[in-house]
Amino acid sequence: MSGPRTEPATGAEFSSDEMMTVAAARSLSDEAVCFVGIGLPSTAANLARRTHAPGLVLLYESGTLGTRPERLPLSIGDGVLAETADAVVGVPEVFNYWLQPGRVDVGFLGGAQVDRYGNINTTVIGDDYRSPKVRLPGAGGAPEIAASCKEVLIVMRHSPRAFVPAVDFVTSVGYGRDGRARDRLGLFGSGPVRVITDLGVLEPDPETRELVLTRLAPEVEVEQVRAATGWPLRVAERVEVQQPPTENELRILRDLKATLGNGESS
Amino acid sequence: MSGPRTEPATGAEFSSDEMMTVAAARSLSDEAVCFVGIGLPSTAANLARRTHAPGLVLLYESGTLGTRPERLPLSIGDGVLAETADAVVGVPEVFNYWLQPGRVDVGFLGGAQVDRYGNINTTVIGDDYRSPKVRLPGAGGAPEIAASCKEVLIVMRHSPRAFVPAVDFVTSVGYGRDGRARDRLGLFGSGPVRVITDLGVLEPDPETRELVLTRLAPEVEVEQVRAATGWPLRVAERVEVQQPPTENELRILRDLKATLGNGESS
Amino acid sequence: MARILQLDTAVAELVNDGDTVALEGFTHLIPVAAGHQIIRARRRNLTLVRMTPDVIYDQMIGAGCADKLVFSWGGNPGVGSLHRFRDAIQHSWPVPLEIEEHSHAGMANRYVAGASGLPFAVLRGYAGTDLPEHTDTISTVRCPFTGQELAAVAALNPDVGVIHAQRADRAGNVQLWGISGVQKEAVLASRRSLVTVEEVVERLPEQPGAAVIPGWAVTAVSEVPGGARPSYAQGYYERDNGYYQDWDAISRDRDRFLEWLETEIHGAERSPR
Amino acid sequence: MARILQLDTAVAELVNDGDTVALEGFTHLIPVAAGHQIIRARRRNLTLVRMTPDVIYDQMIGAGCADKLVFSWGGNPGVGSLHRFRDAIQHSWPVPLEIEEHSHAGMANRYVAGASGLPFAVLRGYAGTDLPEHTDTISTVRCPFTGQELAAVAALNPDVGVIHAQRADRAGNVQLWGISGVQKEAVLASRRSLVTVEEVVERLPEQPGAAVIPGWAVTAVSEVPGGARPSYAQGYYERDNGYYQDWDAISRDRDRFLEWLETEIHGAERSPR
Repeated sequence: MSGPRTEPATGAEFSSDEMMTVAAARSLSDEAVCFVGIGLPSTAANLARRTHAPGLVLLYESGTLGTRPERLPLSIGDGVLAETADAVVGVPEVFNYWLQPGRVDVGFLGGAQVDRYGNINTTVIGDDYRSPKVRLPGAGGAPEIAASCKEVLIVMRHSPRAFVPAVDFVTSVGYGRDGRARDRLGLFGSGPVRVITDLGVLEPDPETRELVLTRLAPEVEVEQVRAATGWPLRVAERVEVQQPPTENELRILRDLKATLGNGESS
Repeated sequence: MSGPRTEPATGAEFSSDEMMTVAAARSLSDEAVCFVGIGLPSTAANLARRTHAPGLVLLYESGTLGTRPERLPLSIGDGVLAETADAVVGVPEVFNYWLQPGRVDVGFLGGAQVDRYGNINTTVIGDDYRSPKVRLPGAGGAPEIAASCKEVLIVMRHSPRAFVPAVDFVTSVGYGRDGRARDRLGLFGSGPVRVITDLGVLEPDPETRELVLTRLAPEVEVEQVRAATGWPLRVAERVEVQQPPTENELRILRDLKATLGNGESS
Repeated sequence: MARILQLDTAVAELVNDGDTVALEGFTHLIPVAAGHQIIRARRRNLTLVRMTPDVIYDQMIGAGCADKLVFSWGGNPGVGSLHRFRDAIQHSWPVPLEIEEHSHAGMANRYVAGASGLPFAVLRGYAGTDLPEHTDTISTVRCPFTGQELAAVAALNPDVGVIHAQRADRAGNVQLWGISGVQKEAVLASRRSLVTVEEVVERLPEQPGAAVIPGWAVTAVSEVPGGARPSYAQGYYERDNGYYQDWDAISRDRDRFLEWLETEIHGAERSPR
Repeated sequence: MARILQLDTAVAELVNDGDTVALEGFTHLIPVAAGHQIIRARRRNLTLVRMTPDVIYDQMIGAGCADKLVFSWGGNPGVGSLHRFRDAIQHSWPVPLEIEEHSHAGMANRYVAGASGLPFAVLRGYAGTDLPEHTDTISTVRCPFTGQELAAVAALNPDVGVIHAQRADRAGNVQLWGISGVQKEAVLASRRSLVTVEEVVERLPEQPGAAVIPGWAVTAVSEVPGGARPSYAQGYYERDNGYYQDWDAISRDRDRFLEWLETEIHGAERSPR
C-alpha cells in the first residue's frame, strides 16, 4: 500500500508507510528494552537503533536477546538474529524469564483489528470462533507481550476494517471491552500508550481509555482519519502534525528495506 | 573405618568398606541411568562403570549428565564432572527435566539414619527440629531422588545409631512411617529395593516393607548384624553370602580411591 | 541409547494413525523431511501439535493427515496466510480440522510441564483475552501463598516428538545450536522421539552455543542431510525464502496443491527440496 | 547496562543491613570475595539464601552477619560438617539463627519462580517427608485438569543476588560456563544483582557451553580475579581442597575462628585466599 505523497521541508518524497515507520521508530527511547514482532515493528525498531537509539535492546520471541541484525530479519527466527545476539535462549526462557516478570520496557505489536480500547485481534474475523469468516494466524507471543511489557506500542495501517468499535476476538488485551477491565487483571504492564498508523497517532484518553486522535501525518486531514476509523473518533484538543522523515531517516529506512530482498511479512 | 578382614579365594585382603562398595557397584546394571550422590554412591557407580557396566549413565545433581570422570569427584560440583559430561545443564533443569519425570532408573543414597521402612534422615538428630541434638547438612537432592527414581539403593555403614527403629526426621521417604504411606503418595519411583552395608544387604519384605537381612558379607555372622541394627532384625529364609571382591574389582577400586588424594566425603 | 534408523523405517515404527505428533522447530531447524515422510506413509487422524505451524503443517493438513491441530500461531512466516490450514478450518477440506489454540507462552509452558512430568504449568497469561473461553486446556490456579489467581495450562505429552538438529554421534547424542525454540522440551515431553540430523559423526565437536540432548533420552536418530529445507540449519545452509513465497501460489488452489502432493511427495522417494 | 564498580563500593551500595541476600554458586564459582567483603563491611541481620551454604556462609554466620538462613544443604563438601552453622543453630552463637529449610529441587524451583515473576512454583517434591511441617514456604496446589495434588513452593526474590562468573564485557554482559547451578536464576530473581568476574574484557569470546546474562539485567559487575577462591573457576584455577580441610579445624573452635576473622578478614584489604 502506498499513501499520500508530499514534499516536506527536507525536499524528499516519502510514503505514508514510511512516515508511519519513522514515527514508530521515534517512539523508542535509547537504552529501552524492546520486545519486537516481525514486520512493521521490527523495521521500526531497527531504524531506531540506527538513528537516535543506538543503545536500544531488541528481544525477539525466538529467544534472541540483545540482537543487532545487520539486515532486516525476514522472520522471527531468522538466522541473522541468532548470529548477532548477546544471548540465544530457548523459547520457554524468553517468555518466562525475560518477558513475564515485567523486565521489558516496550512491546511492539501489530494486528488485523484494533478497537477503541486498544484491544487487538489476530485470531478470527467473524463472530463464530468455530466457523470464522476469515481464520487469521492466531496469538503467537502477543497476549503476554500486551500483558507484561511496561508499555505497548501498536503499529497498524488505518482502515475501517482494521479500526473497529469492538474486535471480533480479543487476542491481546488493551484496556478491555469496556476500557476498565484491564485494571482488574493485575498485569505488570500498563497497556497500549500509542497507536501509530499511516494517517497519524491515536492515544488513550487518560480517563476513559478510548483511543483519541492526537497527531496527524503531514498533509492528512482529520476527516480522512475519521473516515478510516470504524467508530466515531474523538480528536484531542491540540492535534500536532508529525515532523516529516528527515533525509537521514529516509535513507536509512530505505537501505534497511532493501536488505529484505523479498518483501516484508504481512 | 576398617571392618573385618579376610582371605578370600582370590587371595586378596579387603576391608568391609571395600566389600560394601563392590556390592553396591554390582547392584548397578549396564546402561542403567543412575542419579549419584557424592561419597560411597559415587565411588560405587564409578567402579561399576569400570567393571561390568561400561554403559552406565551417571547424573550428578550439579547438572552434569552422562559424565565419565577419569578420577573420583571430590564433590558434587567437581570440575572433572563438567569436563567429561555429555551435557552440562542448570540445576533447575536437572531436577525438573531429568529427575522429576521418572526418567532415572536408579537413585543412589546414603544418610545418617535409616529406619526399618527405609526412610532416611539427613536433617537432625533428636526429636526437637528447632533445637536439635545434632544438626546435619539437610536434604539436598535426596527427597526427590527417593521419590522419582524408578528404584533406590541405599549405602550406609551398619551401626545401631544409624539403623534405627524410626528416624528422628523423614528427609527422604522410603515406605513411610508405617511401611504403607508411600503407596498413597502417587510417586513415580517404587522406593528402596536394597540397603547395602559393610555387614551385608537388607531388602524390604514384599508384604510389610520392613527391611530384612538377605545377604551377609563374607565372614560376618547374623548376630553381628542384629547387634548393629536398632530394631529386632528379621532374617530372610535363605541368606546368601556375598562373593568377595575379585582381584580386578579391588585393584580398580583402590586405584579409584587413590585419585581422591584427600579422602572421601563424609 | 537411541537407535540410528533410516527415515522411512523410523516413521513407520514410531508414528501410528491417530497419534498425537509434535514436529517442532522455530523457523530454524524445521523437520520438513520427516513431515513429508509422514505424508508419504499416508498417516491419518493425527493430532498435530506445534507452536508455529507453517508450510510443512499446511502440507500435512492439506494431505489429510490430521484431524486436530494444537497451536499458537499458524502462518507462512514472511509471506502471509496458510491456505490449506484456512481451507480446512473454513471449509473442512479435505477433512474437518478441530483446533486447540493457545499463545506461545502457553504452548511453551505446556511443553515444559510435559518435559517435567507435571500435569500442568502456571503462567501469567491469557488475562483479558477470549482464548480461555474456547480452549479447555486453559484454566486458572490460585497461589497458596498470596491468594493470587494465575493461568494454568495442561501439560503436553505427545506420543511422538520429531525435531531436526545439526549433528548426532553414533550413540544418538544430539547436538543443536542457533535458535532452538522448544525442541528439547518437545523431545523430553514425548513418549517416543525422532531426531533427524544433518550428519551422524563419530564424536560431537565442541560448539559455542550448542545444546546436547543425551542419546538415552531419544528413541531414534535418522541422518537426513538437508532435512530441514526449505527452512535452514545454522552452519549448514540458508533458508530458501523463494520456496515459502512459491508455496503461497501452490497452496491457494486445491488442484495445484493436489498436483504438488502427487509429484513432489508421493511420486518422489524424497521431496527434491 | 550494568555499572562496573570496585567490589567495596558495590557491596556498600547494594547490600544493606536486614537485606535478603543470595550468594549462589554450586561448588564451582562461589562468590567468596564478595562474601568476605560483606563480612568486612559488618553487615548485620541479613537473611542469607543459598542452596548449598558451605564455607563462605559458615564464615558469614560465624561473623554474625545473618539472623536467618534459607537453604537446602549445609555442609563442607568433601570434608564434613559446618561448625559455625551448627554452633549457631545448636547454641545461638554468636547470634540465634532462624532457618527455613527446603530440598534442592524446592530451592531451584523457588528461584525459577522468582526469576519468572510468579509467586510460586509447582513440583513433585517433599512427598512423605517431614519438611513441609516445619517450613511455611512449602504448601500444596491442586491441578485444575487432573485433580492431582502437587507441592507448591513460594518464589524467592532476594533483595540482592551475588554470583561469580568468568568474564564480563564493558557493558556488563556476563559470560559463565561449566557447572552453572542456579546462578542465572538468582540474578534474575533478585531486585539488585552483583556479579564478580575473573576479568572484564573488551569483547566476550565465543566459548562452548557458555551462558550469557545480558548487562541490562545486572546491576553491577566487579572485576575480582580469584574471587571464587578457594572454590574454582573453570578455565582459570582449580579448587583449593586444602582450604576446605583446614577450615574444619579453624571452625571447630570459636577462638580460632575469631582469630581467623580478625587476621584474614578485618585485618586484610582482601582475604589472601
